[in-house]
This record gives sequence, structure tokens and C-alpha cells, in this order.
Amino acid sequence: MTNRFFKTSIAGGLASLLMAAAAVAQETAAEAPAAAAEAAATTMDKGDTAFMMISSVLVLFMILPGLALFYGGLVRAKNMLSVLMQCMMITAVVIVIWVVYGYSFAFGGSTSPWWGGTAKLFLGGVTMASEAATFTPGVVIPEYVFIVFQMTFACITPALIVGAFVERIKFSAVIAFVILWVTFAYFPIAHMVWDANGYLFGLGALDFAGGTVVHINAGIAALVAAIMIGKREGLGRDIMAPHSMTFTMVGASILWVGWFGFNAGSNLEANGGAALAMINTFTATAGAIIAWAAIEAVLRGKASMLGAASGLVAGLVAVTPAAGTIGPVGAIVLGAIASATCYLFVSKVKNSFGYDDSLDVFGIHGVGGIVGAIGTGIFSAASLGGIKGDDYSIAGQTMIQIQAVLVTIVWCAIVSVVALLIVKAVFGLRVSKEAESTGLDLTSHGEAAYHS
Amino acid sequence: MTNRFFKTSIAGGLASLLMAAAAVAQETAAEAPAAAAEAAATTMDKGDTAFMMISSVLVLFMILPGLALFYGGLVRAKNMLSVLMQCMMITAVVIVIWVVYGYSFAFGGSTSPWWGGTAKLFLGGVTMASEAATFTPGVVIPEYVFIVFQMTFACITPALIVGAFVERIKFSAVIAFVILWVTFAYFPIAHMVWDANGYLFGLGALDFAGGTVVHINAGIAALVAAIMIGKREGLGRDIMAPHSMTFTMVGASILWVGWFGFNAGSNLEANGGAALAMINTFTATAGAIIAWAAIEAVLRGKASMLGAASGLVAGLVAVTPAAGTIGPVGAIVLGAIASATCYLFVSKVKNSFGYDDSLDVFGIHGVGGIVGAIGTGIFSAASLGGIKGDDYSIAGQTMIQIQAVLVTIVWCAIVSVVALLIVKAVFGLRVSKEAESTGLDLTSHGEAAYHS
Amino acid sequence: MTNRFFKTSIAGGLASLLMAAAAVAQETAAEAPAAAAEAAATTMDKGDTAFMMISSVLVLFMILPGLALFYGGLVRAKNMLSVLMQCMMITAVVIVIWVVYGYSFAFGGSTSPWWGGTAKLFLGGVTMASEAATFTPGVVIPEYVFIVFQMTFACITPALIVGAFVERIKFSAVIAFVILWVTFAYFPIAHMVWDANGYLFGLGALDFAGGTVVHINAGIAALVAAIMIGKREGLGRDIMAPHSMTFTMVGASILWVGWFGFNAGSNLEANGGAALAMINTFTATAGAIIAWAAIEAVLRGKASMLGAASGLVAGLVAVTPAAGTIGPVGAIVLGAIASATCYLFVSKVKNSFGYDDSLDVFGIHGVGGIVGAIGTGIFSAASLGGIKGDDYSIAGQTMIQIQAVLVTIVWCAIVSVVALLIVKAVFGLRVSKEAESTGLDLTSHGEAAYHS
Amino acid sequence: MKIVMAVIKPFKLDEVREALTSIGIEGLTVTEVKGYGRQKGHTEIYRGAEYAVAFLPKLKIEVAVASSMADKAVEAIATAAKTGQIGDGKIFVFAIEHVVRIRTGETNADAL
Amino acid sequence: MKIVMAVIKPFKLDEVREALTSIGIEGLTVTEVKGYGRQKGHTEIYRGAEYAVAFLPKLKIEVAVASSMADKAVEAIATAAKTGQIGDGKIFVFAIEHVVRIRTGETNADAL
Amino acid sequence: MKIVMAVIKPFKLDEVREALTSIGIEGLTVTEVKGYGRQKGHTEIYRGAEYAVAFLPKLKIEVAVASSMADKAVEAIATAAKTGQIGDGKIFVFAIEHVVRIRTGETNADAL
Ligand SMILES: Nc1ncnc2c1ncn2[C@@H]1O[C@H](COP(=O)(O)OP(=O)(O)O)[C@@H](O)[C@H]1O
Ligand SMILES: Nc1ncnc2c1ncn2[C@@H]1O[C@H](COP(=O)(O)OP(=O)(O)O)[C@@H](O)[C@H]1O
Ligand SMILES: Nc1ncnc2c1ncn2[C@@H]1O[C@H](COP(=O)(O)OP(=O)(O)O)[C@@H](O)[C@H]1O
Repeated sequence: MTNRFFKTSIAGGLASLLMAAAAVAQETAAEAPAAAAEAAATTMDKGDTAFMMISSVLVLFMILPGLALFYGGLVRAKNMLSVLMQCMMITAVVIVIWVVYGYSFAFGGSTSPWWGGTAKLFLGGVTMASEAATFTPGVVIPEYVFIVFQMTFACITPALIVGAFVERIKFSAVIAFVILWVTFAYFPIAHMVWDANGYLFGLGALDFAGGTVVHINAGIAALVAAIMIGKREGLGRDIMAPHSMTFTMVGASILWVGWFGFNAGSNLEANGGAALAMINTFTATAGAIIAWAAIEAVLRGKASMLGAASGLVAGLVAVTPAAGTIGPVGAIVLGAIASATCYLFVSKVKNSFGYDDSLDVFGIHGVGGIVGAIGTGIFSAASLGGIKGDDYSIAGQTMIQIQAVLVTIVWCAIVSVVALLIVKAVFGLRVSKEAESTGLDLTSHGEAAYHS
Repeated sequence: MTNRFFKTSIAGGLASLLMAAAAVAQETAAEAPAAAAEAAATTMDKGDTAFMMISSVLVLFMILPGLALFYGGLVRAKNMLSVLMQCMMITAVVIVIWVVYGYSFAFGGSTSPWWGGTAKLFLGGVTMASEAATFTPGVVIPEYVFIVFQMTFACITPALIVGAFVERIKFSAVIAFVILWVTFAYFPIAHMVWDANGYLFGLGALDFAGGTVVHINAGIAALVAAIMIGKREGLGRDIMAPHSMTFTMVGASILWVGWFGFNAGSNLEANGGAALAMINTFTATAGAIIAWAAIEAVLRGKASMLGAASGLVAGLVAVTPAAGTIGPVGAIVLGAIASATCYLFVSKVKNSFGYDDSLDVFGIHGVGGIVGAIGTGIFSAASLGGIKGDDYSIAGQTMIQIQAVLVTIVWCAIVSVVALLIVKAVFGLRVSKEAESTGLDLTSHGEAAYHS
Repeated sequence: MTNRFFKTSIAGGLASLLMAAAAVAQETAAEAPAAAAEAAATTMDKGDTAFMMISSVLVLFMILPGLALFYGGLVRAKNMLSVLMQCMMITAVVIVIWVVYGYSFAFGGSTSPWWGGTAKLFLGGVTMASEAATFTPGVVIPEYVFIVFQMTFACITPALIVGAFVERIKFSAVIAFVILWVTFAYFPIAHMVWDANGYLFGLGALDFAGGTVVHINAGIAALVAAIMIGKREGLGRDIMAPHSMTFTMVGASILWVGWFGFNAGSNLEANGGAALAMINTFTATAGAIIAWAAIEAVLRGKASMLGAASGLVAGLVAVTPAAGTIGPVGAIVLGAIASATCYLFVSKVKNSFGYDDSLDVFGIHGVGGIVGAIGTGIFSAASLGGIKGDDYSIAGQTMIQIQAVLVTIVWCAIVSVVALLIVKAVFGLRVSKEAESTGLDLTSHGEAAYHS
Repeated sequence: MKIVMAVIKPFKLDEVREALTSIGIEGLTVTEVKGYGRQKGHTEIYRGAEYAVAFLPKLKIEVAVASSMADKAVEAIATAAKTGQIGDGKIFVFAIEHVVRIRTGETNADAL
Repeated sequence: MKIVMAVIKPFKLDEVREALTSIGIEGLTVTEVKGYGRQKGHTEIYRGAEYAVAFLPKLKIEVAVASSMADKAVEAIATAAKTGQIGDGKIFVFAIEHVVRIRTGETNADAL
Repeated sequence: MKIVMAVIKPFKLDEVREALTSIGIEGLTVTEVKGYGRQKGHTEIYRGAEYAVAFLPKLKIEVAVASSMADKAVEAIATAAKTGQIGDGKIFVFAIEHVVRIRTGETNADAL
């Protein structure tokens, strides 16, 4: 009932929204030239533009089909499509939101430390000629490229959360939660960390490619959601083994491949800095894969494929905030440490709590993200192979990193709790027990993933 | 029998063809300098070259494995390999044809409005130093890059048609049909639309990345083929559900990812124009995904994964001709409209006709392409967020768009009918009923897709 | 027992190794400026940097998931994860080795014809500002980019060998063998072929993207390994059909897509030379696909999907050394010849020997690589469409090519035999018969690839 | 009571089910099986490896019926599953002593 | 000796196995099957194509027991597999004449 | 007539089929099943989740034979399927009343 109604009104609302939008965009365009006025002293290099466009594509690739397969392979066959669908629909919804108000809320140019304001609703004022700054003074890229690149980050972050509540969540609840969550958690935190006026930026927190904004953020939301939504029926009794480890491995591989867009792309220019981020994204991940497999080999006598893939992701998460400031050897160490910590968490610590973070979003993105954020403070030091020399204080920076982590955790946790309470009240969070037993593919989407 | 003979002669012919070719290429190379002579005033930017090379790779990725999986997932397991094989073999055959005469027929430099002539058979005269123009006067890219980029378009278009006649077509018939069809439909229409001397180009039709050349063209051919080849045995009686929706989703995702090469690459330069095409390729698709899912949620109570994936493709198709000239908000609207139209067509209108366009090539590429072509006329207007200002007439341009669509439809339909009649006479179009029942994998290719 | 011990000590050793490493890297960094001193006269283009970074990503994509799926699809379901795991772990281990000593051994700057020396252990001295030369005097790219690009080559080569001994090898044996093999076969041969001081470079051997270094090298190692490790239990009796031809096709497609990074990237600059390598990587592959399929159609009456995919890889292998110096039409012919030779070898010749090179690594990479190396000598001639004019002697160059092939074969064979003997003595090469019958996934990794 | 167990060609399932429904039999259980018999299999080739596949996909149908219905059921299946081509399959009939419907605990005739 | 053959809902397998173990039955064979009966199936839609799926996934369990144990086994299964909802399935019992344990060659009672 | 039904280890299929062929039995039906018995299963671990897999993959073979052939068939299967290791499986024999070959309508002995 409610559900039906919701869908109808969404569809209706969407239509009118969209119709209005084209007009608004046009109006604001008239006021735009200001933004482009400062163009005089800037240079734009097609190499940067090319690099950033491809990087954006790589981040989309991480979600579809990367993350979707990584997660989808880990669930039972009867829930496969629901996972794929959630990832796809989240991406689509966040893209539209990003254009409508997300970009403005995050990077709208306001001087507030908490959000970007409303100046760029509907991308008002942005044209083909608009420019966005890079980290090198005077070097710019087309603003559309910056918008697109950041858009893919906004899409992947909520998609990561999906792993916490697969196999039991209502489809409408996922979408509603994501809309609230990106609005009140993602956009503000992105602004705080990456905008020059942002609160955490001001503190001096290092977060090259989004360790706090993306991974800790998603990890905390996942933990909250797993606790509030509750365990899957039959957890601990039924065999819930991954229906296709092959898909999970393919997904993990694509995540790695795409992550170069994520990390190296965060440099905004195709130069030695991007190259450093790239090599670190190779070496940290390699260190992490080896670490997880080595620990399993020692403790269990067998190194598992899922372990290696989990280490892979843990390494990528950990190197995300650090990629631009640490050295390639330090990255191996950081990756290995993060991997070992995540291993410990997901296979030992987690089981002693009662929650069902089904695909270990918190255990890998949250825990790995925290290790990475702190490790960034440490391994960025020149004495440990990083690029921060002379007046760099490991202790000082590390305290700032911890502060940034804590702010993110608190902010995100509060938004997540409130958002889930609202969604629960309006739509309910879980499908019926019967639907859960039959599987979400048939009951929520009317399809089955496999036939002969 | 015939079949055997055909294959033998193909193989034999191919060998002699190839032997002769290397020599020819060499001869014509001697006459080449003329082409490069005009180089004086041109500039080539490595950023453009890099961008266009990667874009070309992305378009290949769309076909293999993108389209192959998108289509393959939708057929029954017993026909999986036949679909993969058709996509792969079409790609290979069209690449060779493109080098031998396709590029020349389409872009050989003749002043005819209908074809490019024979000046560049075997890529005669093209060297590493040859240049091809972009849309910015004086800015060039290596001609080999242009050749490769356009080659991937020539490959994907006939591969799209495959969806119309899967599960029953003879393998030899597919290949023969494609050879005829690209020669008499694709190359001429590509010339007409994209060459400065081309007929539709002259009319002023807007087709940024190939809405008419690629999608309407393939869609019409598919419709003709579906009608002429007839329905699958057991249609309406047997369960013909997709054997792997997962592969279909992966294919759709890869199509999206690769389509950035297709659309943004069509700008030929890595600049703000490419960025506009890129953001539109994000937002139109997002709008289309949401629209299809919202309609299904309202009408059926459930939003399906296949619906979202179908919307995704419909959105991409629609934005293809429009990507370079509309705005990102207008793109959302255009995508949503195209998606809704395609939904209506494939789930309501189509069933009232009797043909079996098995994977809805016409329903999505044809219908979506037409909506996109007309929508380009509308949403390119500055008043609707597009880049065409002042003296732009929505009505006038839309009339031209419609004219281009009609020319394409008529030309393509005629070529398709004739080509199919020839192929039918020479090889026959369908496999035997028994082979169809056993499946094409075993009967046409001697393999099975899955074992334990 | 041994196994357990090995793993423990690996894990322990790794930890201390890594801890030491960050420090070392830092020290050597102090002595670095020399390397960057020559920067005065150099130019770096962001287009090149962007292109080479994406190319590196494409090569990683070839391995994970490309090669892993290509190989994995061909084994029985019970061994799927073992193949995926081997590919992933080899990649991770070689990345770490590359940073620690591999890059130095191959490109450390020593004037020895046999290896690169120890000057760049732990990438000592390399910073964001370090530059690496391209083939155009004065044009440089960031050294990190060169390191990363070459690193991916070092990773894929040993991963190729996996196909020779799947379904029966011990996991510890794979890793130990790879460590020895890259150290004593890959790094030296890479130095010999690609370093300006290298022995085969000095001879004047043409190997654009690694025909000898990568493919012949891997092919010979595979042949040696297949012979020394012995046949799979039940070969010739049990049905060992590919468990998922779909994955194999996806893997082959990804190999093709990624190979553009491999071949065009080997040009180190985004210019007409890269474009030539790219078009050849299209056309040779197309010629090879058609050739294999045509031969099968004639000889068996059916063209198989696996045949087309095998031809695809054979064509890519053959064009690898030739991509930068032959013409696009010559490439079609070269691809077709290589494909036909490989077909003959794997379906006729191989069966008359008794070894079990399970996935035809030698039959395709070895044989195709040899055809390619020799064909490079031939088709590079301007008279056959290549770029080598005037004073180029086909016979002379071809003799040099053969010499390079022979050196590679002998060196690689010796290293492979010795390495395998050592590994056999320390860990043993094969799992128990019972484990082989149950499958490596459960017995070596404690997992199963598929559940419902 | 009897169980009528039939091995049939897969694509005949719907026709067989309809035939049974039309004589009032409303329950059956189907299993995917592989059959070996006179119908010869096929050969698959993967590069140099050639496999003779002797087992063909079939469906096994099990229908529990009152003894009096057994002949009718056999006839219905035989008619519906017949193509006249080799490999059409076989029907086996055997006695069962006891039937229980789990949901209700009903037994024998009531449970069918 | 008898074979007790039951068609049950898939998620009931573990409970049924435990119930059998608790009465001393330590062996059984399980087959994935599709069942058609009173429980109605579902509809799947793929774009314009709508399929009524009438066959539902079930598990078939076969347990060979001494004749004296048959009733207890039936009861154990019936109790464990029951949800009270339509589609719980059925139990069939039939006689077997001979049993052999392949490993040892033991026969009949010793083979169970 | 009888049905000889055997549960065997999967990799023994070809040997069993050959053994049966060698005594003149030219038809059989095979089903993939999961077996639970004395042979113990294995454990799989996926990150923190550990699953004890108690059911092992087996094949079930059903062969309909003339009563006079039943013992020979049992013996052939028992010999071919034996490894002597736990989990080799079991053979069950039960009577069937009626056999029909669908293609021809032949019944009983003629239908085998
Ligand atoms: N003696 C048998 N016991 C069990 N199943 C049999 C037997 N003979 C045949 N079958 C089954 O019947 C199917 C069809 O038998 P086949 O001999 O191929 O053709 P036909 O039914 O036309 O004689 C086989 O694939 C097999 O599954
Ligand atoms: N006559 C029958 N013969 C064989 N199997 C049957 C028969 N009737 C029902 N079954 C099996 O039992 C299952 C459950 O039967 P159904 O009629 O749906 O519900 P219930 O057991 O509650 O009456 C069916 O799915 C089918 O597998
Ligand atoms: N009582 C039984 N009823 C039905 N199947 C059985 C029974 N006992 C064993 N089986 C089947 O036989 C297989 C082998 O039995 P198991 O006890 O493991 O070894 P063994 O045959 O060596 O005694 C089991 O996996 C199961 O499929």
C-alpha cells in the first residue's frame, strides 16, 4: 500500500521536477559568466582533461559492474538481482540528485565550512567553457569534468553501504535511505573534507582520494544499518555461502582496475603526482593481498580466494587517503597492516558482536578506512618514504587525522540513525519473512537471475 | 553442403585476398605524401590522441564482451555461445572489411554525397604521419586514430542487429548478411551523415555520435530481419527466460562504461565539448533508468532489474545523437522520455504485432534512436538547456532531424530486405527445427557453454 | 608440514622485509637528484602521461580479471578458484618483488648486457619528479609511470604460465616457482631486450611490446613445466570440458581490450606510432580470429567459439613484437598465419606428444610468439607495408629475430628446469591424487566457487 | 497406489503435464537427469580435446496415483511424450505402500 | 526393507536430517527437484514476455530403512518438514528387495 | 522386472556404465544427488563464516532390468563402483510392475 503510493508519487514528482529543471538550468546559465571570468590566467591541458574523463569512467566501472558483482557474488543466487538492481538504481538516483542539488551542496562555492550552498542547483551557470581549479595554481580542467568525476564518488559511496543489509532490505527502503543519506551525510562531509572552505580541510586533514568521505563514511553507515535492520533469517543455521565466488573475484578485480581512476584521478592532473598515487595503488594492494593470504595460510593452513580478494579491497581502502603523499614501499606496509587489521576484525572480532554486516562493509571499509586515515598521518613522513619533509610532524598530523575520523564517525552515525528511523516509519526496512525465504529477486523484482 | 562450400571458398578467397593486400597497401603508400602535405598549419595534441585511442578501446569493449554478454545473458543457455560467437566474428570480419574498403567507402574523400569512393582502399596512402581533422579548425589527430575510432563504430552497428534473430539463425547467414549490410547500408549512411560532403550532413542534421547511423540503422535492420526470418519455435509456449540476468546486467554496465568512448570520443578532442557529451551520457542514462523502473513500479508493483538495464540502454541510445548539443538537465528529461517510450513499445505495442524481435533491438535501438534524433532537435535549444542559441529554430531543426530519420529508415530497410533475400537464396536463413531445439551451441559450433 | 613451515616463514620474513624497506627507500632517496639532473632539456607531455597511466591500468585489467577468466573458464568448476587465486597472488607477489628488486634488476641502469644492477633496489632515488626517457629524444614521462607500466608486464608474464599446470599444482609451488622464475628468467631477459645496454637490444632485435620477453618466455616455461609436472589424472579418460566458455570468452575479450595498453602503450607516447600499434592490434587479431574459424569450418564443418577466442589470443601474441613496425594489412596476414600455425599445433601436433600443457600456453604463446618474432622481421619491410625502408634487409633482420628467439628459449628453458627442480625438492609440485580428484578449490583454498 | 515414473525429452514437459491434468492428476515431481540408451550422443571439441558425450539431458517425472489410475496415467504420458524419434524415453510403474501429505497428515488416497 | 521417499520444502532439509538422525537413521540421499501441485507458482516478466512458472523448487529425500523403522521415519519426516502451509510436500513408502553397501559388499540390514 | 538403483561416487560413472554395457545392459538414467552418510563432509570458510558441508556430491543411477538380470547388474555395479573407501555408496533393488517404451509403445521385456 504505502509502497505503491510512494512509487506513484515518486514517479509523478519526478516528472514535474524534470520538466521544471531544464528551464531553471537555462535561467541560471544567463548569470554564469562570472564563474568563467577568472579564466584569463589559467591554462587547460588536454592531457589532464583526457585523464580525468577516463578516470571518471573508471570510477563508474567500479560500481557497475565492479561493486555490484563483488557484492552480488557473495549473496545467495535468489538475491543476486536485488543486489545488482540496488547498485544500479543508487547510481542512477544519485546522478540525478547530484545534478539537481548535490554538486551545489558539496561544491557550490559557499564559504560555509559545512556545505556548499545553493548557487549551483541544477548545475546553474556551468557551461562547456567553465573551469575548475586543480591543485596546481593556474592549471584548470573543464568544470563539467570535475562535476562528473565527483559525481561518480557520490554514487559509489552509498552503493558501498548496500553490503550491510543485502538479502533482507526493502527496495524502496534502500532508495529512500540513500536519498536522505547522501543529502545529509555525503554532501556535507565531502564539502568539509575537500572544499577549501571545508571544516576538516581547514584543520589540515589529509584525505587524498576519500578515505573519510567515502570509506569511513560508508563503513559507519553500514554498521548502523546492520544493527538497526537486524540479522538475516537463518544466520548461523543455514548455509549462506557465496553463490558465485567467480563474480566476486571479477568484481574485486574491477574494483582494483577502476580504483586507479579513483586514486590517481584525485590528483586532477596527469603528472608525477598522479603517477605516485597510481604506483601506491598498486603496491598497497599487493601488500594487502599477500598479508591476508599469508595470515590465512598460517592460521588456517589454507589461503582462500575470498581472503585474497578481501585483502585486495582492504588495501585499496587504506591507500585511498594516503595515495598522494606516501611512498610505494610505505604503501606496501600500510596495505599489509590494514589487511591484517581487517582480517582480524572480520574473522575474529566481528563474530563476538551480534550484528549482521553481511558483506563486511564496516569490517573492510570502515576499519580499513580508519587504518588508512591514521596511516596517512604516519607514512606521509619523508622519513618513512612519504613526500612530507622538514616541518612535518607525524604526531601532529596523526592527531588531525584522528580528529577528522571522529568527526566523520559522529556525523555519519547520527545521520544514518535518523535516516533509518524515518525510512522505517515511512516504508519499513525489511521484507516479510516469507519474501526473505523465497528471495528478493522474485519477491521484489519479479525475476530470477538464472534459468537453463 | 552449400554451407560447407561457402566456408571453403571464404577461407580460400580470404587467403588470396590477404596476400594481395599487403602489396597493394605498399604501392598506394608511395602516392601518399599529398595527404600529409597540408600539415603545415595543423596542431596535434597528445591529449587528444590519448583520449581518442582510449575512446576507441572503450567502444571495442562495448562489443566484446559488453554487447555479447548483454545479449548472451538474455538467451537460453543452449544458445549462449552462438551469440558470443556471432558478436566476435562480426567484429573480426568488419575490421578486415573496414581496412580493405570500408574506410574508403565511408571516408575515402570523394565529393559524392552517397559514398567515400575508392581512394583509400587498403588504407592506401595512410601512414603514421597522416592526419585527420577534428571539429576545431587546425586541430588534428593521427589519421590511424580516426580510422580505428570509426572502425569500432562500424563493428558495433551490425553486432547490434544480432539480437533480432538469435536462437535460430544460421551462422553462415549472419556473416554473409553482415558483409552485405555494412557494405550497402552502414558505409553509405555513415558517409551521408558524418562526411562533410554527405547528403544528410549537407541538410544540417545533428547526429553527434551516431543515433541515425548506428542505432536507427541497426534497429530497422533488426525489424526487417525479425519479420523475414520468423519467430523462434515455441515462442509463447516455452519458457524462454534469460539464462543469466547477471551477464545481461554486466553487459549493460559495460555498454554504459564503453559508451563514454562512443559519445565523448565523438567530440574528437579532449575538451569541454567532450566533457559535455560525457556528463550527458551520465545524466540521460540515469534519467532513463529511473523512468523505466518508476513506470514498472507503478504499473506492475515491482521494478525489475531487466527493466532498469533496458532503460539504461534506451537512455544511452537516445542521448547518442544529442550528447554534444544538449544540457545535462535536458538530458535527464530526454533519457526519461526515451525510456518511457521504449517501455511502452516493448511491453505493450510489440506484443500486438506478430514478429519476434527477440531481444528488442528495434524496440530499444530503433525506437530510442528515433526519440533521440527528434529530441536532439528539441533539447539542443538554449531555451531548454542546449548549446544552440539565437538563430536556432527548434521546429526547423526537428524537421531536418525527421527527414534524416526517414532517409535512414528507407535506405536501411531496402538494403536489409535485399540482403536477406540474397542470403536466404544462397545459404538459407534458419537452422533446422531439430537444431533449433537442441540449441545452436552444439549444432552450429560443436560446443556447450557450461559443464560442471 | 614443510608447507606450513614455509608459509609461516614467508609471512614472518615478509613482515621484517617490509619494515626495513620503507627506511631503505628513504635513504636512497637522498642520493637521487642525479637522476633528475638531466631534466634541463626534456619535455613532458601530460597527454603521454595520461596515456601511459591508462595503458598500465589496461595491462592490469588483462590479468585481473582477463587472463584469470580466460584460463578459469577452461578448467573444471572444482578448480576455478585455484586458477583465479594463482593469477591474483602472482600479480601481488610480483608487484612487491618489482618494487624491491625487480625494477632494479631489469632497468636499474647498469651497463651490463645481462641485468640492470642494484642501483634502484626499493625504487631508491625515484621521486615524483624523476623522469624516464621515451623513444623520442628529449621527450620524457614520469619515471613512476614507466615503473608501473613495466611492472604490469612483469606480472602478466608468469601469470601466463599458469595455464600449463592448472588443476594439479600445489599453490605453494606456483608462488615459489614464480619468484625464482621472474628473478632469473624474466628480469634478465627484459633487460637484454629492452634496455639500451641489453644483449639482444644490442643485436638489433625488434621486439616492440614483448614477443620474446613475455610470450616466448612464458610459452617455453609452460612447456617445461607441463613436461616436468606431468599430466592431469584422468586425462584422455574423463571429460575435462571447460566449465564456462562464457568466462573464457569474457577473458579473451578483456585480453584484447587490455592488449591495446600493452601494445600501443609500448610506444610510450600518444602519437602516430601508438596509433599504428593500435590499429595493428585490431587488424592482426581480426585476421587471426577469421583464420582459425575458417580453418575449423573447413576441416570440422563447424567454427567453434573457443577456436575464435584462441585465434584472437594467437593474433595478439603474434602482433606484439611487430605492432610498431608493420602495416595494418600486413598485420592481418601475420595474424592469420600465426593463427593457422597455432591451430595446427594445438589440435594436431600437440596430441602426438605426450605432455599436458593443459590450456595450451606453449601452443599459443610459445608458437604464436615465435611466428610473431620471425614475422616481425618480414612484415616490417616497407615492401610489405611496414615502416622499415631503404637499407632494411628482411633476411638480415629475420636472422637477428631468430637469434633472439633462440637465446630466449635456451635461457628460459634452463632457468625453468632448475627452478622447478628446486621447488620440487622443497615443496613438491603436485597435490595428492585425492586432492586432485576432489579439486583444488576445496583442498587448497577451502572454498567452492559456486553454490545456489 | 502406484508411482508412475517416466523419463522423457525435456521439451515435452508441458505437454505431459497438460495430459495428466486433463485426466485429473494434479501433482507431480520432476527431476533433471541424464539418460544413456540407444539415442546416440554428440561430440564436443575443445581445441585438441575431443569428448564423446554419451549422456543426454532428459527429465524424469514421478507421479503418485491411485492404482486404478495408473494405466490411464501411463497412457496419457506415453501419448504426450511421443515424438516417434529415438530417445523418447520410458515409463516405469511400481507399487507404493503408503502416502502421507505432510501439511495435513492425511494418508494414502486422501494424500494424493 | 523400505525406501521412504519424501518431497519437501528446500529450507526444511536440515531439520529433517536432524529428525532422522535423532531416531538413529544416519544415511540419506537428496535430489533437487521441481514440484507441481496445489501450491501455486509465480509469474516472471522479462520486458514484454510473461512466464507463469508452475514448477517450484523442492527437495526429494530418499531414505532406505529396515521395515520396522519405516513408520518412525515417516513420522519424523512429517513432523520436521511441516509448516502447515500449502506445498509442504508428500511422503511415499515402497518396498525394496535388496540392498548392498558397495564398499564392503554387505547386504540388506547390514548395508543400511 | 526390477529397478537397480545405485548411489555412487561421481567419478565412477564411466566405469559403471562400461560394466553394465559389458553384461548387455544398454540403458540407464543418471541423477546428480547429494549424499549424507558415514563419509564425513568438509568445512568451508568465507571470511568469518564457517560452514560444515555435510552433503557430498554423488550420482544416482537407475537401471531397469529383467528380473533375471538384477543380480548380475548389482554385481557389475558393485564391482565397478568400489574403491574400498568410505562413501562408495549403496545399491537398492525394487520391483517394477510395468515398463513402456514411449517411442514404440512396446511394454515390459520388449521395452527394456
Ligand atoms: N534400462 C533402462 N533403465 C533406466 N533408464 C533407461 C533404460 N533404458 C533407457 N533408459 C532411459 O530412457 C532414455 C531413452 O532411451 P533410448 O534407448 O535412448 O531411446 P528409446 O526410449 O527411444 O528406446 C535414456 O536416455 C535413458 O534415460
Ligand atoms: N501426485 C503426486 N505425485 C508426485 N508428486 C507429487 C504429487 N502431488 C504432489 N507432489 C509433490 O508434492 C509437492 C507439494 O504438493 P502440493 O500439492 O503443492 O502441496 P501439499 O503437499 O501441501 O498438498 C509438489 O510440489 C510435488 O513435488
Ligand atoms: N539409509 C540410506 N538411505 C539412502 N541413501 C543412503 C543411505 N545410507 C547411505 N546412503 C547414500 O550412500 C552414500 C554413501 O554412504 P556412506 O555411509 O557415506 O558410505 P558407505 O557407502 O561407504 O557406507 C551416502 O552419501 C548416501 O547418498
